[in-house]
Amino acid sequence: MRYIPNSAHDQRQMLIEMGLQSIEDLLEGIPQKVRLNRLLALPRPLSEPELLEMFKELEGKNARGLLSFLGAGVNQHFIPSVIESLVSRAEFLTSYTPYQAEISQGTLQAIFEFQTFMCQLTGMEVSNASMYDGSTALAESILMAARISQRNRFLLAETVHPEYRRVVNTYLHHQNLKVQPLGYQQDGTLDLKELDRCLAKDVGAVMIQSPNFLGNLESVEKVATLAHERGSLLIVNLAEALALGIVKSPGSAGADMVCGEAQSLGVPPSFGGPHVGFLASREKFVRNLPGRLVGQTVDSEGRRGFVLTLSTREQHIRREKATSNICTNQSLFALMATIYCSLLGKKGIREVALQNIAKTQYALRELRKLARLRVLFEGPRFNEFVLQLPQPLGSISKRFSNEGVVPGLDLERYFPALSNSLLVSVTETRSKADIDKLVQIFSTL
Amino acid sequence: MRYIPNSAHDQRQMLIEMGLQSIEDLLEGIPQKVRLNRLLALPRPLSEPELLEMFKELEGKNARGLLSFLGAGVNQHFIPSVIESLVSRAEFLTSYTPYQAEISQGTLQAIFEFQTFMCQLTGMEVSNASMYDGSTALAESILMAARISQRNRFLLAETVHPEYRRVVNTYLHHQNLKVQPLGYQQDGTLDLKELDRCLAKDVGAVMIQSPNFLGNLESVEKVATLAHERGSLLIVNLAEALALGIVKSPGSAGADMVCGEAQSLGVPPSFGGPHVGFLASREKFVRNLPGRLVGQTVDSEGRRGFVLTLSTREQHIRREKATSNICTNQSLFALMATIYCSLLGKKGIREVALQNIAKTQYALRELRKLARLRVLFEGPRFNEFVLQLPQPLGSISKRFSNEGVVPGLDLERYFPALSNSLLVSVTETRSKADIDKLVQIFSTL
Amino acid sequence: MPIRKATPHVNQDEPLIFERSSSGRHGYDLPRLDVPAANLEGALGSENIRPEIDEFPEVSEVDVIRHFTRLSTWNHSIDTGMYPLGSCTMKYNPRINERVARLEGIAGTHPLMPESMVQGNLEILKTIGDFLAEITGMDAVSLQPPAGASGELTGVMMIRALLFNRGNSRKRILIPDSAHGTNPASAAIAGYSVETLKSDEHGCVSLEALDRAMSDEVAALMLTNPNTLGIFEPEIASITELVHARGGLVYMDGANLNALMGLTRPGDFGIDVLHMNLHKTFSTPHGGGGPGAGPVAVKKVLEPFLPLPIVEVNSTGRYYFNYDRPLSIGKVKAYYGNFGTIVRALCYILANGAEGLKEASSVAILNANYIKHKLRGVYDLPYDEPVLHEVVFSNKKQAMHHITVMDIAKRLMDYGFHPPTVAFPLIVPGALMIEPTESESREELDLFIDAMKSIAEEAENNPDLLLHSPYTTRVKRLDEVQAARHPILRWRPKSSESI
Amino acid sequence: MPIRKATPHVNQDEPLIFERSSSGRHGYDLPRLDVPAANLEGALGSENIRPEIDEFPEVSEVDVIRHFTRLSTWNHSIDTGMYPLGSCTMKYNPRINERVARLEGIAGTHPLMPESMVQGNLEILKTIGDFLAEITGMDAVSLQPPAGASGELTGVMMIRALLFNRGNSRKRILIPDSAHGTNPASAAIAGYSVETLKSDEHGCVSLEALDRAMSDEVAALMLTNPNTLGIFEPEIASITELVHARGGLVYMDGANLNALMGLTRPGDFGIDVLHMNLHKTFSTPHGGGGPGAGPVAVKKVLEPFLPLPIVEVNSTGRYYFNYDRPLSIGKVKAYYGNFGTIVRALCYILANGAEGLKEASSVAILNANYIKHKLRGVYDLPYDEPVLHEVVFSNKKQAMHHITVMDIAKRLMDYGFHPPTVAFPLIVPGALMIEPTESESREELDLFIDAMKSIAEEAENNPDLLLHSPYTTRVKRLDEVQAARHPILRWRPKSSESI
Ligand SMILES: Cc1ncc(COP(=O)(O)O)c(C=O)c1O
Ligand SMILES: Cc1ncc(COP(=O)(O)O)c(C=O)c1O
Repeated sequence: MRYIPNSAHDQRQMLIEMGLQSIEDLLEGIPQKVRLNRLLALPRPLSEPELLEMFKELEGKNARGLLSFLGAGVNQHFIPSVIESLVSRAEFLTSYTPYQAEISQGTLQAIFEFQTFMCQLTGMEVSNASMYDGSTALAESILMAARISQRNRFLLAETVHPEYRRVVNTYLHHQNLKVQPLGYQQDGTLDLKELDRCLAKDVGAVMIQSPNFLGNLESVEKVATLAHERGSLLIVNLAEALALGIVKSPGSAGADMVCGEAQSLGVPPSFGGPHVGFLASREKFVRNLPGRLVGQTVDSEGRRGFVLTLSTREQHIRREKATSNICTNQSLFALMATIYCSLLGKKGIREVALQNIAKTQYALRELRKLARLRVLFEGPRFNEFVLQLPQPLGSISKRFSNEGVVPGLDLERYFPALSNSLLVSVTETRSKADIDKLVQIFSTL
Repeated sequence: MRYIPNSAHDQRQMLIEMGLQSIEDLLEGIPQKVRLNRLLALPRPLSEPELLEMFKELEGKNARGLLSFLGAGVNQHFIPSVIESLVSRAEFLTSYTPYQAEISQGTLQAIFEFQTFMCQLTGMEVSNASMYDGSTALAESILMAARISQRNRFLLAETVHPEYRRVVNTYLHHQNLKVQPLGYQQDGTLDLKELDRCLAKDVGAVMIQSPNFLGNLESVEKVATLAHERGSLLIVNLAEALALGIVKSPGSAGADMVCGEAQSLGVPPSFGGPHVGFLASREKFVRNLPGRLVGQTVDSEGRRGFVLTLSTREQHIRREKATSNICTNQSLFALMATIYCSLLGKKGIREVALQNIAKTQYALRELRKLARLRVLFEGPRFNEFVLQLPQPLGSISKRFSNEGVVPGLDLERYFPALSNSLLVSVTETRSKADIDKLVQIFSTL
Repeated sequence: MPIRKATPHVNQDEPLIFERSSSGRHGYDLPRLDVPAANLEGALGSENIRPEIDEFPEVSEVDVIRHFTRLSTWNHSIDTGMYPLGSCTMKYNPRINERVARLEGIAGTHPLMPESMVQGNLEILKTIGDFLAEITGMDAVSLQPPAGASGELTGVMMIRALLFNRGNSRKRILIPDSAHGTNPASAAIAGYSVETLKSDEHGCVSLEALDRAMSDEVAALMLTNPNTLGIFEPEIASITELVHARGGLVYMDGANLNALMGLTRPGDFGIDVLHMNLHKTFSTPHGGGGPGAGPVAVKKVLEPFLPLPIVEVNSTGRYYFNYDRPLSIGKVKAYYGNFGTIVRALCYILANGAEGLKEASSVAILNANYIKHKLRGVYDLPYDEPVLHEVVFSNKKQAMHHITVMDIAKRLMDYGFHPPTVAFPLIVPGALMIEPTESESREELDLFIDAMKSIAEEAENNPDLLLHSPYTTRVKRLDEVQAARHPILRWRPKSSESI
Repeated sequence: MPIRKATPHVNQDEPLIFERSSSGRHGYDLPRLDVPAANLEGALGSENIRPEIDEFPEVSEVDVIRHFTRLSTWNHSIDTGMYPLGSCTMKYNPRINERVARLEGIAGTHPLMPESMVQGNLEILKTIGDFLAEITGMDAVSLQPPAGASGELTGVMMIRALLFNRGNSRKRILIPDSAHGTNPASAAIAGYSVETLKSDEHGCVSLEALDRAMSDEVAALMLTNPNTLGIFEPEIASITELVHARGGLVYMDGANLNALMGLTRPGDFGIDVLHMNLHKTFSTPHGGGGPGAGPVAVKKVLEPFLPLPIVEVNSTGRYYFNYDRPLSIGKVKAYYGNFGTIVRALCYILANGAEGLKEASSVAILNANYIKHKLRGVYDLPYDEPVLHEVVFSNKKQAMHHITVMDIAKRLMDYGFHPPTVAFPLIVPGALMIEPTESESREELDLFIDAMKSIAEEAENNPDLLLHSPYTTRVKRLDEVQAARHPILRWRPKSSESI
């Protein structure tokens, strides 16, 4: 096999030095009766050209060249070329978790920078080195809140990404922690009255997403005030981290923990993963944070360096008492987000956010001109909105797919009450012509 | 501009330190009357997404997904993925010519390896660090032969790649060196009788290509014997270096210099360049070699290292007396060939050559079954052949392009005598199905 | 012995990206806005608008390229040299994997596209699922867990769901003391209490201890096979039989699957559920700590509980997601898993075929045993049993000279090697856990062996040398205690230095 | 001053790829042969078959990745740090250039495809040709020359062809003594004898000397502007006028075009023909010594002599190659030039636009003058004239302590910098030719200036230190004399060590 340096010849030489006949002699530890006495039933080994051909064929079975307005937590943004080029550096790509700091300073410093960026964006004081994705970051933040609050009821807004809510339910189901959903009011944001009603003394935390799944900004400050009045924590999740380029940081609005998905910051959709979750909090909660943390220190000559730190929180030391089971996380993709933030910088992160708003507002303006469509949930928003159609979406999907357009997400899948409704995302990657095309198709339905 | 670190702010600071008002103050050296007092007439600056879109549009104006049997010196071979990945390493990609050896050992050692590979393939004793391409390598080899032989007539087989011959003519025209063409005999190889006739005492060298442009192997040994009898040098050129995986090396067949194009060794077609020329010779001619040479040496502690050497041959020292004017060459692409040879290795280089032969022989066998086609120039060959059709190619080209097939090169362009003839290349990248498709189209013409 | 593998070389310093910032620099341009600029207050509401993020850096594209390129050169990596971290399977990451995973029509797909538009992706998921089932001898697979620990959690949750579904609610999970920390942590998150099973004198599960512990309160045994000492559990068949006989299930941590491919299958020795680490056994790159992928494979009995959705194919060859699975534990991650990683792993399996995978495991075993053979006597072998793909030594001999495993690890850096895993498994005091994988050549192994021997000599003759190592790295030994005592976890502008 | 820019770090050793070979290893597989294996003797003739190439290495894919990755880490590069080689314009190579040049439908095209199938490529060629004409103020462009020297040769051949066509056959070319070596070498290959023009005391072309030399035997003046001292020829207008008045042409070596973009145009100051180095001014990567691209731009009078073919567009917007140009000098390279390099350069021009190119030249000039300002007095300035994008110091002050430019260059490596060009231009004894380009930040320039100052101090106070530098590179100072005396130009197997 071309990936294995030691040829049959090398192997023989090694065996001779070991006084053995064959590799079989080394397998005596595996009891005969559980040995596999046939070859695995797999296709014959493929050469590189065959592999390439096969995957191009698979690629060909996906639709190509679409104009898509899908967002819903996997957001289409420009990805600068330098990211791909830098994360392909073997020293980043093919290294392990930086356990041995002196020969892993590259990864360590980059994670320290990631932690800093996440703090800056969220308005938090500490951030970990990444979580699997926005959904598990949310679930872990609740487990963290449970540890901090020692309470076992949690209020979860229904306007949080439905995939995230499902993951939360899975995690909490087995922990004897109760998750109670909170509905939304007519403007598509959390029903504050319901929140008020439900916020009893046993509520460990309130979880909202802003911008929420329907595209609307939540009233974070109001929710924070209410939650804090009852001794509950506020967790704000983001499925569209780029909003933080222009939207007030959850930290400054009173959140105690901020978690979410940073895919928007330079990571391709990749059919839903790998992406990169983050979890940030107030400093006082740091010993309850799950996941890896990189800290600054000095070497024996006083030079600055970075190491993995506070690892007594982690499973390899605390085992079942750890703050989480997470070990391998999403380091390389955290690096992508770090490069993205570095490159866009102070002006760029704001400008790209502003362009999202401008494109979305333009689309809204044009779509509102079409009498048969209704924009649901008017209110402050970033780059997504819900469009209600007079007819079932099934009846028009053909028309769109003929034009190579995916107009948005059919919300019925997640919100049965919202029938005939599309969640439409209009990011900076959509040109005026793209938007006009969408509007034009709608206008002829 | 995003490629320029110093912002307006930085520039101001620097100017202040220099006691200046503006950059204008530094332009006083350019006389006012030759200053450009308008902006250049160029399109407005484009962002990265716009650039990508524009080049994808340009790409879209080229035909895609073709099944092509074009070779003719730009050969379609499999290119292992590791090549792209390794030559994208910034340390190879963005370094200059290795003038400062101590911080350029990577490039230097790689070139030393390239030189070695070229010697091994060609059967020569020394090779330079690369030439622009196969055509200029041939032209330079003749200038080299002129220096060595001090003669001024050169015999150039007509079966040498016509683009190369044109380049040779351009170079030699201005040097008062005469190039005399030698025709080919019925089997598509050099007319040995004509060679015999023309090989006078003033002939500095005979130049042949093998495999030649028509796909045939030349009788290198016979030509060598004849040339050497008359005190002339033999230069063998290759436009298909992969043939050397199986074909007797020109060195062992008596060539004095071997030059050519190594594009086949891991370099994409790229519309004709960049590719990578090479020029190798007997050791005794080394001081007449053009181009860079890397040599082995030791450092002050006795460790092995590599440096540019014998540079008194070169223009930066010898100026108009240099062996060549070449300075920047094709280093990165020589590296690609080096990686290719390393990866394919002893077995692989032979196997890929054998597959070329097998595919070509299969195609020939199938095509010969079609009564209306004629294979011209039967004889030993590697992966190309000439096919004669009963009708003009213009009349059938539509049929092929409708099927997305480029059946080969219309030879009339280069050999007016060979009308209705196609030069067909069948490499290891063509599957049986590809070949069958070609045959099938021919069969229905 | 002289150091024959590495020589120090000049290397660029580099501050934090924030420290590189200079007013007015920028690194990226957007296309001109082709629609009217929005009325920001109208769109967002003035109370929702934040000011510019002052601490964000201002740098050019050049600065960014230089910054991260320089940082990268401070890392050891598989592509630069052997990385024998035990339990981590640091094998070669083939470049073709990277290439196919980046094909635009694959990497660019949105997870919520209509199924008809992503048939290629669904076929990828189905195909690798089937392959992994065959390799492990299991019946069904979920590709959703994004890493090994997530796979563990998923598997244990499924066990719990099955047992609940059967009406019993066992409360404990047995885990050998040699297990990886994620095992107990995952069990705990899944709502179980953990009972530690002491390994026997051979480092393996003791059937007797298991017999004693295996009450009807025990939901499952969670073991690693080969275990973290590299030893294949000799009694595995009896172990799984016993657990099953008492109404429990057996979870296998498949982190060490690189020892088994084509040689034996967990499904054939009684395992009910296991996870794999595609970022170990199946060659996807570690990326400095992820992403990974931790698919879970199960026997029929657990299939109804697999996470949502699973991919199926209908009689017309059409692939679809099946969400109609009422017993499913739900979702453990949004969408379908770390798809990009899964694509790479599929490419690896296809490149290898049955022959290649078997060769990989065989040579991994050979390489580990070669090291064991050569270092026997030089380092202490706390459990001198037949091992497969990794071997655990200890610093017992060196400890007499007050040399810790950390000292040995740091000194190895000077010799050009990444150190082995140290201080794990916990049952070995001063563990040096060495997993060379099949990706190392004889020459690299010999250099490693020489380095280890040389360090053993140094420990005896010049222990001080080790205490202050490494000497050739750009930072010297880093102070981990200070980092934990006074945590500095983010950069702050000079004016506001605190945490 | 302490070294603030670089710290040594452990780095992997690596033998030659041939020394890594081990029997039976392989690094690549081909698809299974799907046609019958050929009868080799029948196809080739037995006399044409060679045996296996015994000395070719046998290595695995892993070996190859490790080998070249390790080698790469031994190089300094633009992406790791400042590379102030004078005359080389080592500017940042944008990543987007690499990406577009690799688009499969561009990189995969064959040069002999029917024109109708490569309209995109032809449009690329036409577009950049037009842009380069505008930037230089010339009338027509050939993109064929693959490097600067080839561009020179092409240009001089065209001059010769024009003059022959006019019936006169002037025999000489005038070249200032400050010119790059390729200038005389190219002129010689084009069949001219070279007459060296001595620079005046300001380092520039002396109008008087030119007047004396400019006979009717002189075909052309070949000058570099700004010249290799970084000085814009103050009398350029009079120079070109004088040459023209005497029936000669003026060739400009455009290697230093990075000083001029958007500020002044060769076509506007009387140049008849010039080449550009796309691998300098237009940001295409040097690749350790190429590939480059050396397009030639000409005034109308020379247009008929441009190499074959040129790209034109007809009234329907269709692009085509025009080969019907009887006065053309022919071809200087197969096909159309280094197309991949040309694509990158086009991407660079489009990214910059007029504003960006002007800013690039302006900041390149600022950066060079900043260095000049800061090092004035520290190093000798042999020609203290206004300079544009580069500045030439000499070691005159340091030579008093027996310090050569080579010693200064080598010592700079310890400070983390690639040295400037040394010993060129020849008119400056002990030249240190510094071209920072616009890609360097103020911080990097300051570090460089500090390093240069520090070395000047060392030269005075501790000259021995410099003589044995560098100290921090993986090999110490290499013996160039031995390399040339006993040339070893290729690897040989142990048994047959000779050349
Ligand atoms: C034995 C063992 N189990 C589980 C894990 C956890 O896997 P992951 O890091 O992918 O979550 C690891 C990896 O570190 C391991 O070595
Ligand atoms: C002034 C000058 N002219 C000509 C050249 C030759 O260019 P190239 O190396 O591209 O052939 C160079 C580059 O080294 C140069 O600096």
